[in-house]
Amino acid sequence: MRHLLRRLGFFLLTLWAALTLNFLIPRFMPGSPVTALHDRTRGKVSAAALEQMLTSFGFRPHQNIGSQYLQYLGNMVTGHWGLSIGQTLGEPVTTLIGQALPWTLGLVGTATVLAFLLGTLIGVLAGWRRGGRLDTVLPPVFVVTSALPYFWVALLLILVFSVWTGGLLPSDFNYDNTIVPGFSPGFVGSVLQHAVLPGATLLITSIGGWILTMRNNMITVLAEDYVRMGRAKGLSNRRIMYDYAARNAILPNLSGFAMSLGFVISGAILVEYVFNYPGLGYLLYNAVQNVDYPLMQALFMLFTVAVLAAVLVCDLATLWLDPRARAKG
Amino acid sequence: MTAETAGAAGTAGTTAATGTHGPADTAARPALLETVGLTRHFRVGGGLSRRTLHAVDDVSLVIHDREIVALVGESGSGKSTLARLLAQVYRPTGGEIRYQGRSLATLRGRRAQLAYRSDVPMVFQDPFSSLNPAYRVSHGILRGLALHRPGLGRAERRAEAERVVEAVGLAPAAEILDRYPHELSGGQRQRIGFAQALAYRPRLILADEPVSMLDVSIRIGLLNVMTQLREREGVSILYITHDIASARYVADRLLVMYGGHVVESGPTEAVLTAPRHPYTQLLLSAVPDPRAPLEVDAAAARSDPPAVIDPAPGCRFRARCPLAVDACHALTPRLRELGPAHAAACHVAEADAPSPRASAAPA
Amino acid sequence: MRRFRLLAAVLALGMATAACSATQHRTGSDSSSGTPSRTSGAGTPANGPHKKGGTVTIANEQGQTWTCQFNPFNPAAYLESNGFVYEPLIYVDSLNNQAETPMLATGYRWNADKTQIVFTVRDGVKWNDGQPFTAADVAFTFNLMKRVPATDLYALWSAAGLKSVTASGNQVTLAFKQTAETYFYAFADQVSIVPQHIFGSGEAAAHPDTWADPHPVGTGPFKVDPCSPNNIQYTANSGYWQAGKPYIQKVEYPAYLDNGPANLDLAAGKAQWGSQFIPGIKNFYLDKSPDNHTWSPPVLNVSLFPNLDPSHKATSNPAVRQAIAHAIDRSRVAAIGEGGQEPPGNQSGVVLPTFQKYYDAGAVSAAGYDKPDPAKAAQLLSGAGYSPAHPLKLSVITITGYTDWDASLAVIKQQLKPIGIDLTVQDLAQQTFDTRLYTGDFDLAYYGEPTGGPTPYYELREILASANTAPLGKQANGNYERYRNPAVDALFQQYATADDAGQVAIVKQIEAAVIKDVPVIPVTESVDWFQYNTADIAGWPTPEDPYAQPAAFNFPDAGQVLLHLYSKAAQ
Amino acid sequence: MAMNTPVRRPGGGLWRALRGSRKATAGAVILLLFAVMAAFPGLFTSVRDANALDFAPRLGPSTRHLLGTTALGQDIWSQLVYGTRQSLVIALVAGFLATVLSVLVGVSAAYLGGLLDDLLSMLINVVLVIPAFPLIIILAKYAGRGSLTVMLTVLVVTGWSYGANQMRAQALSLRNRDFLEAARVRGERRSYVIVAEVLPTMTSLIVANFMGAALYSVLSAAGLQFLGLGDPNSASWGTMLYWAQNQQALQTGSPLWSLAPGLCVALLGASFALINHAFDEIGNPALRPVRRRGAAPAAAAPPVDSAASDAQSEDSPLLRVSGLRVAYQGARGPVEAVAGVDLTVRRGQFTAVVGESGCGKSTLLFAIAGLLSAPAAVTAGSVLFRGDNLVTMTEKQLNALRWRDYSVVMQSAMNALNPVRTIGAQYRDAMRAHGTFTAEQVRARSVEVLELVGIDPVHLRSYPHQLSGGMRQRAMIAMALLFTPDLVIMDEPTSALDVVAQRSLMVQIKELQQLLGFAVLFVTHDMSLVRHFSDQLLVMYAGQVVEAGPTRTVFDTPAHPYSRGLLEAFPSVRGPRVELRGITGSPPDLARPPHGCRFAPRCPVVEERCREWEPELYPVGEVRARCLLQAPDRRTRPLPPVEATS
Repeated sequence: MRHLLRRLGFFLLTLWAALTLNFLIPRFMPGSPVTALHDRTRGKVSAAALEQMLTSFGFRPHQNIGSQYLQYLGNMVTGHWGLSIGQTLGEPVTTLIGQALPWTLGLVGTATVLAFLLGTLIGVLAGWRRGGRLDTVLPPVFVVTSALPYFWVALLLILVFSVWTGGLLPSDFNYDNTIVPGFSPGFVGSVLQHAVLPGATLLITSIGGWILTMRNNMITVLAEDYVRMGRAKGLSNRRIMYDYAARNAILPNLSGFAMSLGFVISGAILVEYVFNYPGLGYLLYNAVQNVDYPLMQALFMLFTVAVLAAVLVCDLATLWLDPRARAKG
Repeated sequence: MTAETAGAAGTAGTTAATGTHGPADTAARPALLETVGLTRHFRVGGGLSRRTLHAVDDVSLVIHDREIVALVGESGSGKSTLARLLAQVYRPTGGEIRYQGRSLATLRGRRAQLAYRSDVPMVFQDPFSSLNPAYRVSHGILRGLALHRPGLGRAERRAEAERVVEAVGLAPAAEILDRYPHELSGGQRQRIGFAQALAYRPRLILADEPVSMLDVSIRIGLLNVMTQLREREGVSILYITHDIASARYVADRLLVMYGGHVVESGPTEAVLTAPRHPYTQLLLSAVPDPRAPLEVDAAAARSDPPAVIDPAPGCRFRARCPLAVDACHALTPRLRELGPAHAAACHVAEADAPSPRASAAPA
Repeated sequence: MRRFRLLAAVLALGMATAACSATQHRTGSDSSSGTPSRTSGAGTPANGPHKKGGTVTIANEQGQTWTCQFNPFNPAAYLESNGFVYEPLIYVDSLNNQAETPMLATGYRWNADKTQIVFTVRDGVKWNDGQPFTAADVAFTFNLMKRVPATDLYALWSAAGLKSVTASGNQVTLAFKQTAETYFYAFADQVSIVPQHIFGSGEAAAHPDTWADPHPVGTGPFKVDPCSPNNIQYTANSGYWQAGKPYIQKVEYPAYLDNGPANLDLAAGKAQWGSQFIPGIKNFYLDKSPDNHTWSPPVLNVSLFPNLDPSHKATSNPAVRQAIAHAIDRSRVAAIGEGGQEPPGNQSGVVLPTFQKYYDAGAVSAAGYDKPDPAKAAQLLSGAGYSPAHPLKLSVITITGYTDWDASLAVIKQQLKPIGIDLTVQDLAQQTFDTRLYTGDFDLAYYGEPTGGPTPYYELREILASANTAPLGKQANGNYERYRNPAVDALFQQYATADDAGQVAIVKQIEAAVIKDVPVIPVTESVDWFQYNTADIAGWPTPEDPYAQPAAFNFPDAGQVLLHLYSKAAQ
Repeated sequence: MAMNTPVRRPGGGLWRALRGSRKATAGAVILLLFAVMAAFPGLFTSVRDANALDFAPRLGPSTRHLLGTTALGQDIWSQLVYGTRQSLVIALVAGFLATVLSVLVGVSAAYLGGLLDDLLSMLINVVLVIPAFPLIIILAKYAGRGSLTVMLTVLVVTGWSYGANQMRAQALSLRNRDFLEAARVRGERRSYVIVAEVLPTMTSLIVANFMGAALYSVLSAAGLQFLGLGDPNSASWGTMLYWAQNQQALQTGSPLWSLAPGLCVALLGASFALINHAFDEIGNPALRPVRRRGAAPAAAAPPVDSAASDAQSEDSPLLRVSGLRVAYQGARGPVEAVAGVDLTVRRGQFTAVVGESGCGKSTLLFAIAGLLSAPAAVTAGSVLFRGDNLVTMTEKQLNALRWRDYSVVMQSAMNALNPVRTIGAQYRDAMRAHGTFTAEQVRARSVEVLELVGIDPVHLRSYPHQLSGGMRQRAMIAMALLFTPDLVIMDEPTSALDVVAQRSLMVQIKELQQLLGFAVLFVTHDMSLVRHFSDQLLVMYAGQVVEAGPTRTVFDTPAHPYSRGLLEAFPSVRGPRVELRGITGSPPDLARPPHGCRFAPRCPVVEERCREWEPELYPVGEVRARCLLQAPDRRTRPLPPVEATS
């Protein structure tokens, strides 16, 4: 219980730190949304009108910074994330995020979970068959793939599977614009088709880490007495591999999985950027480019909360899987 | 290096309940180091926990010049904590340590600290982790010399290092000094541990289970090194061990610890031939002595020694004690002198001879 | 921003910001009600009316998905509604001597001192929800801007001096505090008329500036049906007031996050109307099909702005500026920096060929600016005490993300080096750049005005009039180089009252000052990006028939283009 | 058995290990190449200013332009060459600074402890959790782009926390290492302990961390520049990518413009990753690739002894091991840990195998139980269990026998019990592996065996960590008795316990054995422990049995100098205090066993021929001893007395 409280305290503190950082960064940097918007309207609209407009869209730069901060914290917590004041002026931030979230969740979420599951499985097998073909070939290969830049893999895939094949696989956007969204086979097919290359990019760059760490954990665990004990008991290989070795080997990876979500988000920004995939990463990129404070802040908070939530879930998973952790809790 | 001058600063006529009894001729010698009511508690659990582990509780002991005192007990009895208190790794929660009559609490300044540390070095249990793997074997010895004998030049330090390495029975010294720890066997490393301590020209070496992780064939060699150090270098040794047989082999006096308390103390032979405390008796019966008969009280042996957390008054051994009486549950027994320089903390134990001083301890 | 500099290079031949009080000259300005002096007619007269049918797909990268907001008062959303759904009173063609096309007003009449204008509102126009359009809607629109200043994007009630707007019958009267002819373009062309029955009640009335307006009700040729983040589909307004129009029945406006895919769609003919930069356009687009065409008319200068303040010793020295102007090979900058897709500028400051009749070729060549002259540049510079051995160190600020400017500056840097100028390029974030440009914190700035006008006068005035400058540290408004020349200021004053020929003469006099003083160094000209495909769609604006600004992001011009387009297949 | 020494010595050993690693070599070669390129770009291209627009735009690859030219007319190859410097500088400087910060924060937190540790580790965790890349983008965007300093700062500020966490963990594990305590007891200052004692032992982690931070910096910086958040006029790979992307290099037929700098980033990243990985493997040798020589151990069919044929006779022993040899495939050739062992265990017999660490006793035991795993394998000999040769059996055949017919009790129950399963579940696993039992049957039997060893059956639902050491050990013994096997193999089951608990457990084992009648094969390093319990004693030295016989006889009249030495190494609590000698020297390195008698170098009664002749096991009355002094021709001569002192 105390352990859980401690964790909760940590989450709140981290969240607060992230939120504060988030509040301070744009405010202490040069430039203002007014000039950004001025450029966007090609100078047609007067600066005064723009400032007035931004005010009606909830932008109050002249307010006391302290009260801005308090109000900001309150708004963040209560879900009043405001209206976009960037390129998408006036659109509620929640709507923008709502539009982008499913795509990121679908693409990045699936790719991440798939990479974790697949990577863990391959890692388990590689570690189990120590010295086997899998074990000798995989590590160096995946050491290299896990160091590849996301965007470069993306570019390579685009070149090979899209440019050279004359557009066999789409390299842009989330689905074909000519299709009206709905649960039609054409639409679903198009969505899947558009997800192939970005998904593959994420998978290629992130799976290596899981394979390597899982293999290493397996090797460490396999040297443990209880695995030998499992053999001595005459348990089937499958049972030893999963219930005795993998079950223990996966424990250290859980927190890594949570942390890696942060990296996945980063990767997602680049991947979404390259593939023009209208997800959260792209949204953040745009928000940053357009000095869209409310959007930027909401997204940044969301990312932090996502990582924290993942950490929490992994904490719980660890509690569930590891009785020793339970004892500490 | 020799201990002729030991008596100079000693406090004659100590009133410690644990009498002194050297190997024959040391009856009234002054204490080199003594503790009075030494206590160390640890907070356990998380930040808000108020639970306290009583690792060392109210321990008073005396070590004389050129004396080997063995501190015997099971794991968790507090013997290692006691060693670390004496080595000034931990600060005591209560009580005091007097070295040559002077309380350590009054040591001020780095110089005085260093002086004590050079007089009372420590040898650690695990030979595999007590040498820094990043350095050659000579590192610790030379550092110690530089710290504690600043007068020595570079070459003199090296020569002295070779001397102490030879003194613990390692040869060729020059070559050994240039090796890395992983190139030495466990026994060799442990000898290096003693050599390090010896380099300071110590008065008292705190040896914390120095042989327990060594193979049987090598142990005796180390024990012999300890006795030789006493003979040739004139140092005292506090030998901490769970192995009563080895304690008997080297020690002049024996202290038995249980649950943070010293439960029995006295000259080694006296304690072993007539153990007063039931715990000492249990311990003795469990010793895997190839020549000893097989007998053990399975019931007492089966339960484990307790972690002494927030103890209530009463004898800490009572749960395992075959002789426990009502008083054991209410009153914490204190050390009573039950024979010449032989004391035990037990309500049931009886003296082998009436002693006028025995009444000093509450029954 | 990986987009090729688009946003600032956009043609916007409208009225300048509110602070600008230039008068707008327009032939036939005193025409009587109902009879506009010059109309381009509906469509190309030669072609006559066409049958309905066909779809046009626009490829214009926005860098975002659609928000499906169509509020004409929201600058982030109005490109997608103005012209398509909402219409102005009078359309003014900036590319064709300000030719006027009556839209919701059939005509107008100024009073003598031009402080009051009366519009005659067109009869028989219906909002696309079936409600009739009336003069009251017009008056409501203007009065809304008074009530909610955030909707008064052109500062009509504040800067232009609008006093009152009243409707009576089919007449709407706008009364001003002072002469308001220069604002005609703003209130007649740029302001879209909104329906009172929508904007007069509920959320729209409470927050007309921020209301999303997801289903815009306008008088225009198209309705939004439907809109998704990925695509806006416009369908023809069957009840449109111009009988038989629009010919095109459907417009697809997909969201593109990047030039690349939009360009791919254009090259493949999947999209017919492009409005963005295509790198290597010849190979990538024009050569792909004989039906692919491009016409990107230049309208504004991209210039080096030297800091003329005496505190900047080098750049305030005319010899240094002249040396730079002589040293730069503008054709090469245009060819490499802009990939040959923007024409080179010239030292006169007149954009060619758009404003050819104002250009004083003789003066330019007499001063030796007709071709690069590094020798003369080196000589001028050594006169000022600099040489390749003792180079003048200058920095130039530019906006990061505008890679064409970066490339142009790379060329310029290379060209200045041999004459003894060591140029450092500083890429700044847009906002940082703006601040430093406005307050004069730079040696040199590479920049193009975002707005100009239908004659060179507007841009020159913006850049050169001392009214538009400010001391260092204060925000200047167009005259960022801090040029002060009373003679030139006087010329700007005279322009408003001069006749056509006189105006040409005045512009040429200003040119002379620019050539002599070199307050700015025009390098290239920015253009209105436009690509079009004629496989099925015809009726596009062309150099021969520039009936509207051709890029899809111009309003209300986009509406004009859509009214001209037709499908060949449907005929 | 072997002591864990996770802390590695840096210096020569590290260097050697690195050179031996193919990954490290590959990484270092790439890195070196880039370093040369960064230092001397002129060696690789004749173009002086790579950003100069000197050539025709968009040329294809040719001998003049290896990779063609950009849309602006720059030579791509030259840009690549000149871009190396910035990427490398970013990687090295940011990597270095981040590592310094990691070490500073991580080690201070761990070593100084207390409130400072709480605060610092909180800081580490907060920074760790905040998504770095979005933060970098925001920071880079607003902190003024283009500046290398800003980029470096941003990378360092976001890049240190991961390393700091690792440093802290490592330093925490070091914190209570004896050599640090030794330094403190020596009187060293804290700063000295941290700098001179802690840091050197963390060298490989620090270097690995640097590589990781450098990798992170390279990738992040390239990503930022690719997004246009760098200086577009700088010469760097990321900037090239940015330009290429802007000019749609992929789509407009100059993919090399985009792919080549990306490949360089990938290569540089890979070089750091490879070296990092190599350091991982050095820190944890188990992770290194193993090469399987020949077939798997189970499949290898060593020559079956002729002894196997007479196995089926009526009073055949329960277990008969003949000529068993086990070798470990080491880096420098095989090491024979068991060098030809014969032993026989009869039904119900208690056989003890004693020897010092490294004598091969545990290996022997695992070889008998069929539990060897790579790199150890049986190379010769047979293990006949009730007449069947375990050595040649497949895993499947073995599984049929395991636990039902013979079970194993290991040294430390803490390690041998699966920490994430309850005791009951582990019992169930064992039972269900050998038949179908109902939940009730499983439970009933589990309760039965637990009660047998005197543990409350409620503990079936306990996890191993919830039991005390003695209870765990008993629970494991109980598990070994689930099927009442014929043979229980015990590997030092009491050595982790205190003397008192040790003694009582021995008593209990003996009681159970007498009650249930199973045979015990008991391995221990503590000879004195088995004195009263075992029927038969085998003394092992350097992979061989040096003496074997009835326990009592061996104790009373040891026939081998080593056995005698061992016995004399135990001081007694009774009888006169005599000075003991022990055995001098240390056991031989099994990779290079001594010529002749393996005990000769330590033997107090060694003779010249002992160094030439390898002794066999010679019968000496009831016992057999591997000593030339006991060879038949010397039988008449008694073992010379060891010089006794005082």
